[in-house]
Amino acid sequence: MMPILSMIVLIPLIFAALALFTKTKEQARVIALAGTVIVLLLTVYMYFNFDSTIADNQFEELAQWVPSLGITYHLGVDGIAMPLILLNAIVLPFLVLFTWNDDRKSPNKFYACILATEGAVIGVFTALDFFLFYIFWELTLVPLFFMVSIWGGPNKHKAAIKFFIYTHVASLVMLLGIFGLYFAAWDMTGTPTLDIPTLISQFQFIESGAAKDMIFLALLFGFIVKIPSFPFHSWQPDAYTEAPTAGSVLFVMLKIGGYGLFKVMLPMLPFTASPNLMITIMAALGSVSVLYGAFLALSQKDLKRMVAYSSVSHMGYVTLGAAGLVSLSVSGAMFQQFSHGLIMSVMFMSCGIIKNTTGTRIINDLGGLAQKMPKLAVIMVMTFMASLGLPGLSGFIAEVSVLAGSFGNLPSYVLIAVSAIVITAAYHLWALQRAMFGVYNEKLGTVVDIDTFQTVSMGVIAILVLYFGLNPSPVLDMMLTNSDNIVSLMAAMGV
Amino acid sequence: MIMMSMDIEAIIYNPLLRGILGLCIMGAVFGGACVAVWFERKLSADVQQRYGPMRVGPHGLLQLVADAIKLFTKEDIIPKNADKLLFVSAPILLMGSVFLMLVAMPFGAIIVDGQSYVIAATEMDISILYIEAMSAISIIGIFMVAYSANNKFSVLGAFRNFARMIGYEVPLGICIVSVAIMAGSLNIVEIAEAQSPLWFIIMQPLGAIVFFIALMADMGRLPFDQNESEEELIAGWMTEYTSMRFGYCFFAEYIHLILGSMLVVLLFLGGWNLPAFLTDITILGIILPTAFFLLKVALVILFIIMIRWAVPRYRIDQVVDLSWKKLLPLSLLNLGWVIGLGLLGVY
Amino acid sequence: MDMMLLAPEITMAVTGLAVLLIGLFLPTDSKKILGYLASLGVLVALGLTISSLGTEALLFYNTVSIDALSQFFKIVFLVVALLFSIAGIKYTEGHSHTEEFFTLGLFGTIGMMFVASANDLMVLFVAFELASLATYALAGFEKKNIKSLEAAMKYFIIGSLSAALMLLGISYVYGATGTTSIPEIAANSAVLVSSPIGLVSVVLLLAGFGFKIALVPFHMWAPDTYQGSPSVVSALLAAGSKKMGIVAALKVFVVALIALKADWQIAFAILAVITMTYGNVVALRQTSVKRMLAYSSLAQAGYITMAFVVLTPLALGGGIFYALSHGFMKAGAFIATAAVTYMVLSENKDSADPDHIENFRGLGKRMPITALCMTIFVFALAGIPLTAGFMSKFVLFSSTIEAGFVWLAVIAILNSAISLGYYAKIVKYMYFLPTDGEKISEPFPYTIALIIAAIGVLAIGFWSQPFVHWAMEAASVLLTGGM
Amino acid sequence: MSGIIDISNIANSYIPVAIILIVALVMPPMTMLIIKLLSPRSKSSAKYTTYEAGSLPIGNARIQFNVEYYLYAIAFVLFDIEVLFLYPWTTIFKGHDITGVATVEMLIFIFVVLFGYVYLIKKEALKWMK
Amino acid sequence: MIPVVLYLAVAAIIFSIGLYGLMTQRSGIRILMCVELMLNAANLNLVAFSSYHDDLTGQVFALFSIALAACEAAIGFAILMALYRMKDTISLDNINVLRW
Repeated sequence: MMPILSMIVLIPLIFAALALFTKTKEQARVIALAGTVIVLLLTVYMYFNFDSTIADNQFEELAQWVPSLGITYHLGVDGIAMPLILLNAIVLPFLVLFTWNDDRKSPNKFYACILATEGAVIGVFTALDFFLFYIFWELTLVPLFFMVSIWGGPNKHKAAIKFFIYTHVASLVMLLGIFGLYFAAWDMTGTPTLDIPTLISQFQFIESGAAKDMIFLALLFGFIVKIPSFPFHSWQPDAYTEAPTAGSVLFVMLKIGGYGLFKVMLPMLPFTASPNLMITIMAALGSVSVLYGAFLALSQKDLKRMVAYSSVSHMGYVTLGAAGLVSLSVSGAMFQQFSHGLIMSVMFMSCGIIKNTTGTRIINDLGGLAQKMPKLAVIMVMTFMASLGLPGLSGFIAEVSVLAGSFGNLPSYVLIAVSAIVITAAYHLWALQRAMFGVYNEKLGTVVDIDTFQTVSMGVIAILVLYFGLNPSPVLDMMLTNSDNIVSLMAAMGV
Repeated sequence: MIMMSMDIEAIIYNPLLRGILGLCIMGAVFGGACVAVWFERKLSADVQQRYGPMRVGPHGLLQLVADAIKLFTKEDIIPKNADKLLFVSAPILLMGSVFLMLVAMPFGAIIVDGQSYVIAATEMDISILYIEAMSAISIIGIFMVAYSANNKFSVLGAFRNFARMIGYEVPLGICIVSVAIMAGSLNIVEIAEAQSPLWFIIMQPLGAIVFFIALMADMGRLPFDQNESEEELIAGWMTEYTSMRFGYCFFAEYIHLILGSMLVVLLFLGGWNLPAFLTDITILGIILPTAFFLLKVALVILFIIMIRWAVPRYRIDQVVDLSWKKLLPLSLLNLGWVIGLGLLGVY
Repeated sequence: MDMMLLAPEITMAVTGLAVLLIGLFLPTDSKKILGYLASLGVLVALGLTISSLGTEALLFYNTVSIDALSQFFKIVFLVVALLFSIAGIKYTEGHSHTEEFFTLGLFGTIGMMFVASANDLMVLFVAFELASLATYALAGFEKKNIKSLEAAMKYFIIGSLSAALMLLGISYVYGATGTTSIPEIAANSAVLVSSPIGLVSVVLLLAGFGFKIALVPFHMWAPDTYQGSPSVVSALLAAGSKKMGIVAALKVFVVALIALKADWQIAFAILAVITMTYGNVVALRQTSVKRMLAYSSLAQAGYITMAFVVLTPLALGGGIFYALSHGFMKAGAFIATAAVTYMVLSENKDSADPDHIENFRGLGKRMPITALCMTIFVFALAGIPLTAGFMSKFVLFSSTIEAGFVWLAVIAILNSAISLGYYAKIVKYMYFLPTDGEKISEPFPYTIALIIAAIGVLAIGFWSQPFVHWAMEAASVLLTGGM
Repeated sequence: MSGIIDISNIANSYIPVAIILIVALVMPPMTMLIIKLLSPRSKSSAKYTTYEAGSLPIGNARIQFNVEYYLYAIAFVLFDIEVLFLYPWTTIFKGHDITGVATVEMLIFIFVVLFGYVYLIKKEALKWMK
Repeated sequence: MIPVVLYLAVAAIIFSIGLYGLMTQRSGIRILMCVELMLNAANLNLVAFSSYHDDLTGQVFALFSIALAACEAAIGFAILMALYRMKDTISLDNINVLRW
């Protein structure tokens, strides 16, 4: 059997190295497209061979690496990781297509960054060894940092540094948590191991309750900053806004925080000394993020910044859903990640196009773009609707499952989140109305509609938003399997 | 018989008595230095076909007394630019250096019943090292003299002294090492006694020559007296000294000469060793070794004085060249020769 | 006594003397061969050391011990010496004192190697001084460059002070225990514990080794010396000489004076924290790359010092392993600055600050291989995964947590986060800032040295199992009290 | 042998040294005191100036001399120290159980020092005027 | 027999003098001398302990450290000479191209 997981991790990295050595834009983009398409094909193959009825890790690969420290090369995917890999694999070829005709400095590095990010992110999703997990986790930082600091907007350096320090500190704290877990387990069993499933299963045997809580909180902090959730979100609007369009899309693909929440945190949650406190923390952070992000989005003048804050708001549902601890809410939260990835990538692409054609992203300076750019307008309206949760589009399913599922356990927090729905609808519609409709602002000069490459790439993703809104089961099934598994574990522990 | 040797040992090993013996030796050496001065003047005169000192006493023998009186009654002048403390203490250091050398130096031996008792203030296991070390102190004394006087001639002389010293010290040390290897000891008495069948000058002639030349430089004898070459530097490092202060510097040089000659005798010329049949007779055993030893020392001194008039003075750079480029390799060669002989089992 | 076990040292000595002698009879323009000869000698010595791995022996009346620890560090030193001599080929090009450069480097390495295998304080001290003396002279190798001379002078003064302090400390240890043999001191250390002389000697030895390792507050010389010395020499100093201080301190404190643990453990903890924090914070605002690397070297020494605090097998192994990786990373980084200096000086002979960070502008375009290797080194120093730096930090920091010194680990981890600030600055200058400089051909020996170091950094980072295992074995030698 | 201090004891063998040292230290100052009493005294400023062959002294003699032989000085220190290592070895050259090893080691040592000597010669460090 | 404490006291005093000189003197030569003083104080300690323990190790150690001190002085002096040729001074106050 071929090592398919290693391939989907390594192929983007190898193609990234290849892209670095190209001289022209043409060569670089062909390599990038080839790399992403190969990954997409492999992922699709993997998807069809994936058994969505079991919650176990599949396609496992295991090799010893540093036995004296218990480090292994262990890869595998389960129902939590599979949709996210699929998301990445689908979006990235279209992202390359989207940037097909752009002119920018050093395109070889640009495409190398895209490919490296893809490899690193998929690496995080497939790693079943904490060492490997951490390496890929850190590796995602590097290309994104370059993405912002080379091709970013006017405040790129500040944004890049802010992003780097925030997330790096968070990942170091996470590393502390990993160490704690690692040595606690080493002390108990006498053999070192960094294997994620093994360590998670040994977490419950740690005797000291305080140690358990410390480990849990350290890991939680690392993931929460990455999601990002209030109050650690402040790197995110800057980085999203300053990054180039492709960079923003890559940030949206960076679902590793939420993934960690489901993969690592939830199985450990029932064994902490005070699970209820942890749930409360997560729920509070999630619901406040939803509301707070929505309010801030409402007050933004910059279209891209508004989208960035809306992302904070939407990712709040992930944290909240994870805290809901019902199969419905957990799987809803997982689905929210998936759907959010699709929706947001199109939204950021739209922002990028508007900026490129009109030269501004300030909402008040725009107006009536729909007349000049009808194709863009159609796609934009559709994704904005998906984002605000219109039934029939993928965002609706995710948010409804989260809210409905969590209500039983966390009614007050859900009420906070629900109150945000109105605001969400308000800023989406208001922005759409001011930017796209109404009288055309003549100061913008002549604008042309999106070209074929952009239409195809944005259109396909938008259609996927619609498809998964109508028929979520291709991914929701495997999510449900896993969330059932998690929740049954909770139930067994009486949480 | 046992009682007697016990008594002798009791006397010999009493440190206080030894100290007194040392003081006697000190006096004797002082006297010897005086004689050496007179000797040198007369001999130099002979070489140059003059009479030398003749007026005071028979053949000028009392000239020494006259000189001593003169030194004692001259005014003691300390130049106003001088560093007074150093100026005053430098002669003390010089005298200290030669006297401390003298402490460990054997002045012969008394042989009773085949048992030899060395005439020396003290005996040490490492006396040769000690003597060399004490001898080196005098360099500092000389520099103190020159530096404190604040006179350009003095300082120049002292610097030349340094330059010379750093040349000859190394070959000198290597020659001593060669001798010590052959004797298997660093005790000068044992080294002297190890030469009882064969003098080391026969075993290592090269070493003896190198040692002798280096020693000449050590003592500042012509042709190596660049530090006080009268023609250019007045009196060299001693220029500003008067009265008995000058006398001490002067005496230090002559005592150094005597002690150096003794070293030559002890290390290479067989010391006080005599054939056993001579020393078996008690009275001869008491007198002969010491007498024989002192005679050899006198001959060496004579030889050194004669050289003075046979060889012109080297320039300072020539001295340095000589010691680094000729004496040092030769001394190493000698060391190799000694090691080779030892490995072949010759001694 | 099997002299074959000393074959690496003998090879080094013979090579050193041969280089010196041959160099004397060669005209200046054909002295290039000396560098190749020296590199060959080091390579042979390295091969001999690797081939003798796993043997254990006591030589010279138990004063020299060959064991896992000594062989580990010998290989560290030989690797650094190899990089030094390869890079030196280019550095000494056209220099009339080529033979001194290599001979001093080789002799310094012999000193370091004997420190690694010392089983007696006498051998340790003599070898320590041999290495120090050679490096004093190397630091002042550019006799016409006031910076180099100043570096040498400062290094010399502080180095001699440290030697004096160390010797006094050793004399007290000897006085109390009546022996200078390291295992015997450990056996007799009850005397030291019960008398104030133990504390005095710990303080003196701590200061003595602290100067060499450049722990704050004994670090004053390090930035100046690393900045002023020729970069290739800085590589030897930071990567070799500093490790020598560490292995000496390991032998003296962890083996000989383990009974006084209570006295020095907390001191090391404080020194480690101050050193890493000071080094990283001050490095942030440096404009000279060499000085920045010097401060980063302080910080790294601070990390390694944590091993003395934790004292578990894992931590000591981590510290030793860190020493290996740091050898590759720091030597590589300094050689990269040497290449940049060469570039700057070949364009403008009178450049006052060839190591200024402005000269790194656009290095990615001007010297792509150098820039790439430098990137690998600084990322490794910062602890980016898959490099030697990450792996060693991983082992060391994790062992710190394991032993319960969570506060120490947290400080260290925060520090390594800070350090990213200045490492990233170098990368930024190399790749993201525009330059009008031309692409130049990269000097071959520097490139070879850089590539070797980079491969080392990546290999240790990726294929760490044998190295970690080996470092653990070396650490176990320490904990069983030598032989 | 009660009451007798054994001079073969290291510490006691230095007692005569101490006695002579005291005498050597005391003698010159004492004689200088005597001379103070005996010798004439006449004050004149010219007498206390430094002697420079009759002319007025120029400047200070304690200036920094341009020493040509500082290289010799360094070489001397090192070679002299080398001899220092030969001394202890002399006593074990014959009839000691480590003679063989010691001789080989010392020959290596001398050989290495010879290297230094060749180096000095070749570098023209032993040339007075360059 | 002179008690070993006296030797230690003398050594400590000499060492302190050397240390003090090293801190306060600015002339390169004097600093060299102070370093020698400190090393020799340590040697004195070693020899005193050697005699106290009736063990030769200390003396041998002192021998080695004397040799090393000589080498150190040689190198220090060489560096100082080179500095003197560049700057015409041996005062270390004037050597401040590299900032502390």
